[in-house]
Amino acid sequence: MAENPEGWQPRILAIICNWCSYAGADLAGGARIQYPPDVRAIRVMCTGRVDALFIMKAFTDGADSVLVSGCHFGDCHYLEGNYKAAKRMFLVKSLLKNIGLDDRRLRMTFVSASEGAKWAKVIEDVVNVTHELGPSPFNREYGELKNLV
Amino acid sequence: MAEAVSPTTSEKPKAPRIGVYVCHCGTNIAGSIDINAVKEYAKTLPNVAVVDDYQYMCSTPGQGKIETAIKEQGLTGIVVAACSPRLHEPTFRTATKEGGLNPFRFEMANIREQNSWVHMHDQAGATEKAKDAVRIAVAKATLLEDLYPKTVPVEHAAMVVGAGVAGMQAALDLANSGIKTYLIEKAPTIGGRMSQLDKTFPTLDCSQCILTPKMVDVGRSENIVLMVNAEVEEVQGYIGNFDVTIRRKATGVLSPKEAEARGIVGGGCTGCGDCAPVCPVTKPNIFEMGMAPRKAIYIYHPQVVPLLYTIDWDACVKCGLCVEACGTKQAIDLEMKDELVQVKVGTVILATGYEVFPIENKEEWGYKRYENVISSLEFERLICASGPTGGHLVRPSDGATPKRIAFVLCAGSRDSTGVGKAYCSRFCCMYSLKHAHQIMEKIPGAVPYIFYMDIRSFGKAYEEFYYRIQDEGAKFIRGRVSNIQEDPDTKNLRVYAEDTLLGRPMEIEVDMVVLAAAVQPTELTNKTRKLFGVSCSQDGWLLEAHPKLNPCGTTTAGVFVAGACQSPKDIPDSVASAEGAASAASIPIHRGEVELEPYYAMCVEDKCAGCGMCVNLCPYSALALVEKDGRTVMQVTEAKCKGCGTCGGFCPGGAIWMNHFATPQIVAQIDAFLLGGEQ
Amino acid sequence: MNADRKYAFYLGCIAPNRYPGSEAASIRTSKKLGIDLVPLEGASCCPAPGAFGSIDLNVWYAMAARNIVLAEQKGLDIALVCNGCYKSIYEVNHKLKHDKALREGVNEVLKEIDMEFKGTIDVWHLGELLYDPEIVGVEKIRESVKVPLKGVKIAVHYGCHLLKPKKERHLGSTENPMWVEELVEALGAETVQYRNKMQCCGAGGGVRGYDLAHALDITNEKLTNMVEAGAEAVVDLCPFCQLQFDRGQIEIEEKFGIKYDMPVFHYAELLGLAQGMNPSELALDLHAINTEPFLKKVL
Amino acid sequence: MVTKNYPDPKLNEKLRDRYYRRDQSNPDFTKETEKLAGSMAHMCYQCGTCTGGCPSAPRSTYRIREFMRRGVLGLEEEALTDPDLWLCTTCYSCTDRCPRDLAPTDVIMAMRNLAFRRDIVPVNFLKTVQAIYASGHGVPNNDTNRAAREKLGLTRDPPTTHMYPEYIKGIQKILDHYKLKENADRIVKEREG
Repeated sequence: MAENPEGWQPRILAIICNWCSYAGADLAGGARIQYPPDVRAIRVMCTGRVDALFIMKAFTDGADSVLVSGCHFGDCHYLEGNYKAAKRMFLVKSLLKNIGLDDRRLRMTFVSASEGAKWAKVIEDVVNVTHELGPSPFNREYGELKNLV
Repeated sequence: MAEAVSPTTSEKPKAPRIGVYVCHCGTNIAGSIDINAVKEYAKTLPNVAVVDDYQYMCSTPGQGKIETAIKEQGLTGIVVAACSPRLHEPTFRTATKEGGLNPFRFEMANIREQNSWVHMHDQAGATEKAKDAVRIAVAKATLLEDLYPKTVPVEHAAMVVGAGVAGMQAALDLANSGIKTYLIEKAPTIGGRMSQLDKTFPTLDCSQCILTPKMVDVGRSENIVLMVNAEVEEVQGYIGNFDVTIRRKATGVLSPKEAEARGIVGGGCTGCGDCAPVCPVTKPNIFEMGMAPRKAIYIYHPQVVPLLYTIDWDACVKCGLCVEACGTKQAIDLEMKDELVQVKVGTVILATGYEVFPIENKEEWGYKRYENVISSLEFERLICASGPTGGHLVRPSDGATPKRIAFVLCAGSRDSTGVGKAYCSRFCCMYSLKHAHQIMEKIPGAVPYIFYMDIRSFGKAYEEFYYRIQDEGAKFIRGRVSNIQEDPDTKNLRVYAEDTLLGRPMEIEVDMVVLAAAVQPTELTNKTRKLFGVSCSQDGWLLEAHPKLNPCGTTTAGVFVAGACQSPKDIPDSVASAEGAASAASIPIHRGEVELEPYYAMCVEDKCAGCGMCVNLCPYSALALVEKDGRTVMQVTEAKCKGCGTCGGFCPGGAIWMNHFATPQIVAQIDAFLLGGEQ
Repeated sequence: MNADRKYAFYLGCIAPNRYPGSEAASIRTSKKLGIDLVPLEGASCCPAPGAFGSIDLNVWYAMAARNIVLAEQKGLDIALVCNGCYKSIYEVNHKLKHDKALREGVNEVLKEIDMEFKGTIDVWHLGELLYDPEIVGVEKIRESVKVPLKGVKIAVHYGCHLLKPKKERHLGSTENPMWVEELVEALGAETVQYRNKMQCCGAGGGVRGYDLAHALDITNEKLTNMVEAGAEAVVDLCPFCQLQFDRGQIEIEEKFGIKYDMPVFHYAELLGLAQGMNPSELALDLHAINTEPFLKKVL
Repeated sequence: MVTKNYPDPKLNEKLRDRYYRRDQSNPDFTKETEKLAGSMAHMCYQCGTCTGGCPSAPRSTYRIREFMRRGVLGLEEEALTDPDLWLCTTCYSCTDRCPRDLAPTDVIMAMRNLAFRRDIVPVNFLKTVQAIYASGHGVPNNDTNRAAREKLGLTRDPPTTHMYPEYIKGIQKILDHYKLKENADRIVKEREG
């Protein structure tokens, strides 16, 4: 694992669905399950709302990782939003590869409203993977391409 | 990117002035976040006009701060950094509205459930995260616009799925409050599990005696449309406007009304039972847990409601003998086909109940391997006067009356091996005490051995009932049964456990073993719940909206849960939760209309290329292509759109504006987080 | 018949050094069924899980790993005939494959004898291979029988480490398995069910060495149940259980004054008899309990 | 420990203080046992299923549930000095049936490991170590068996460390790495002089 630059704190964006993953995250709070504070969450009604451009904008803004989390298949409050989102993630993952970003920086998971513990585990995994990958090339302070963006 | 303004906004937006309010929530937030640091930081954010904090923002004085600030400072948006929006968004929207500002110009920053509570030992990290959360919320609040909730009419009808004691109670309450209620039951009769019980604890009422009056009321109530042998096939729509398709399975037997509709005067099944004796095919009656026979044309038991015979098509050989026996009533139609019925209802209550866990999966107790090991529900039928043995408890192996009976509690419950169920099934302790009483009462000299870990006698008069049964002579052994061995000749059973209070292993030879098996949702529950968009908790039971604040509701507006389908419940709790669900379900109906959050999509027509990609993305078919002054553009039927945003997240031209979650608002949040707010 | 399946035959201690008949029978009967058991040079005690697991688990892992590496060096899966060895060899092989830290710890020790555990082979009990239809299967065994063992009732003793703990094994039920009964019935013999069939023989965990009377009392309970069910012989899959039942009956007579005369066979020995091997080729004379009366009934 | 030191030693023993006090509990014992056993022994809810199916319990004072209880309470002394610790035949019935998905058998094995570190071990275990150190086999070959093997057409010695003694060096290295032989010899000498 390459040594990460001093002072770098991973900046991870999570876009999570209101009915399942946001509720699961709240449950982890209620249960006081501790996990690292490196993730900032934005709430949408359904992962179907997540436009591929939101993720590309996040990465070009210097996000080190992006997590999209919604309901398990079959549980979506709007029936199919999570299926559509999952399909889009494959598209975005290939885009990331093309612009030289390790596609492990983008992750989609499925966490239900009753899976508080799983949410904490997902956050830990994402933070660990981000530490492993180090700062994103577009990271404003530490990325190699910071002057390009 | 689309302009930062929705297509319908006419006047130029005023210069943004945002009020930021940071809540201490006692020590819940202040305990691990530096409130002042967040406040000072908020003051440095663009467009922020007012920053304040308070011990409990959700309290009246807290809300008062928002109202006065809006009036005095002319604020255009409010941000409250406190708990989860799922908890107090409605509270602060009302406060915003009281202040004279449109309630949707409000955004919450979740710095409790998703911050202070989960980063208790990292104040620096938590405070940093809180600052970011406020900055993100302010960025969105700056771009929020006036929105007006859609009011939708509510159909003056309700549906209850499942007609056990909970479903029946809910349907009766709804019907008695003047609401037309469709009661859907998959079995040929209503009554569910309760009709299979002999006595009920702690009062030892006969179950059928206290249930039959309710069953008759359901049968007679004009406001209840009872459909047995029926399953939910498909569900469209949303609160107030559920279009439900019911599959009424062909039973081969016409009710008097159905016969009349076919012009058969005075015909239809009267439950006389002439058909059954002539029927040549016999099958096990699952109501009697397979311990009694019934013909291919059958009723479960004499008190069925509706009193109609049913044909088991897998068994029926279509010999027609029953048709002749039926004679002039002409109630039997062997070519009857399933029927799909369309029904429109305002709210739905799921009361799909429970079934017994397949306890043979726990091999160590030998269920289905040893003849004299039976399940608790089988015991109920054997001890029941209307049961297969007329209430005489007999050993399946030789029909003898058992004298020494072992009751194995926690059979499959409180089991985290992945084979059984991790949860406590709640009412097995109490019915095992009842079973012990019943055998001591009915069989002179009978000795019940109750193998338990804890006797959970939690309800009203439950502990006193436990006291009474112990006093009557039941033997209690504090030890979970390790395994059971059968004596091949006598078919007696040796039960091995440790009396942990005595500290000695025990081998007790008994004539019969009753397994107080765990319970689980019925087989059909998973399919039905998905049709209504209701998710289940990790233990497989239906997930309530909130275990304490909204136990009868679900996250799907207009769909409620009652009875054991939400989690194991005894009869008192099932009936109470049914009454709760019925009252909750009747509110929208009585109000006649319901407000829906105005998160619907809108088409930015001058950007729309009319490609139609979004149309088939919508699961509610709320989008359509229309001709508008020479161009094909997309059009949204607002009533159908539920605001999921799947179309908004895809439109290649950025021509779809999602109210309250518009693309500029979300991008502003992303930029606020990653670029410190500058665009 | 596909080409013979080759396995490194791990012998353990009691099979080769007390019941060589089971070793010889295993090799000869498997050959007829398309399994080629080749010697595993330099193998040692597995080491006995009860003895070594109780003293120092690290040594248990290292010693078992050493035996596994011998087979890895030959590039052959291991086949063995003893439940005790199965726990040591199969379980350590399984654990080292899935636990990186443990593997590195063991390899640290094995480096001293220039060995390294790579996790390239699998470990099988011969009974498991004989029952698996893709490898042999009950039908093929039945076809290979020349002398059906008619007219005797045999009680099957499964032993513990082959099937238990269920969480770390893959051979199905541990409460009421019937697959070894099928293997025995394929030889033409009749099997009997007896009370508490899945109980331990009493020898494991070093108890035979620590408190012989205690171990024998457990064995005695099983023998009583078997006699009550009308069994005329015991079949096992583990030479250590065999020792406990066979020599155990002599010790039970000395200590408790109860005489059984219940002959005890490893399944391989019975299979050998059924395939026509002569009793002298199975060294049945080494058995503590005379097997002659049993042989008169079946041969 | 509260000692009464009455002049009469018999009374001292008869009236010995039997309160459980925190100072008898060694939390490290609990942690170490769980680590070695690889099972969350603290999750035991004392239901007795293990003892109920234990083959040794009905014929001795050995109670696996009580050892689990001692593990949870950290009662190291009571657990490791109890001779019953060595009556478990490791048949794993308890592990198979434990509703909390624990492995009481592995907890016993872990406790035995800890006992051995304090020289508490039955002598037969040590004899096995010595036999293996010498020949690589816990049950080595003997002449009657060699003769029988020859009659069967097998080699007089099995193709194990008996026929290839050069492998015994490797075994000895492993045992010496953990000083097992050294400890075994020392304890046997102390016991049998």
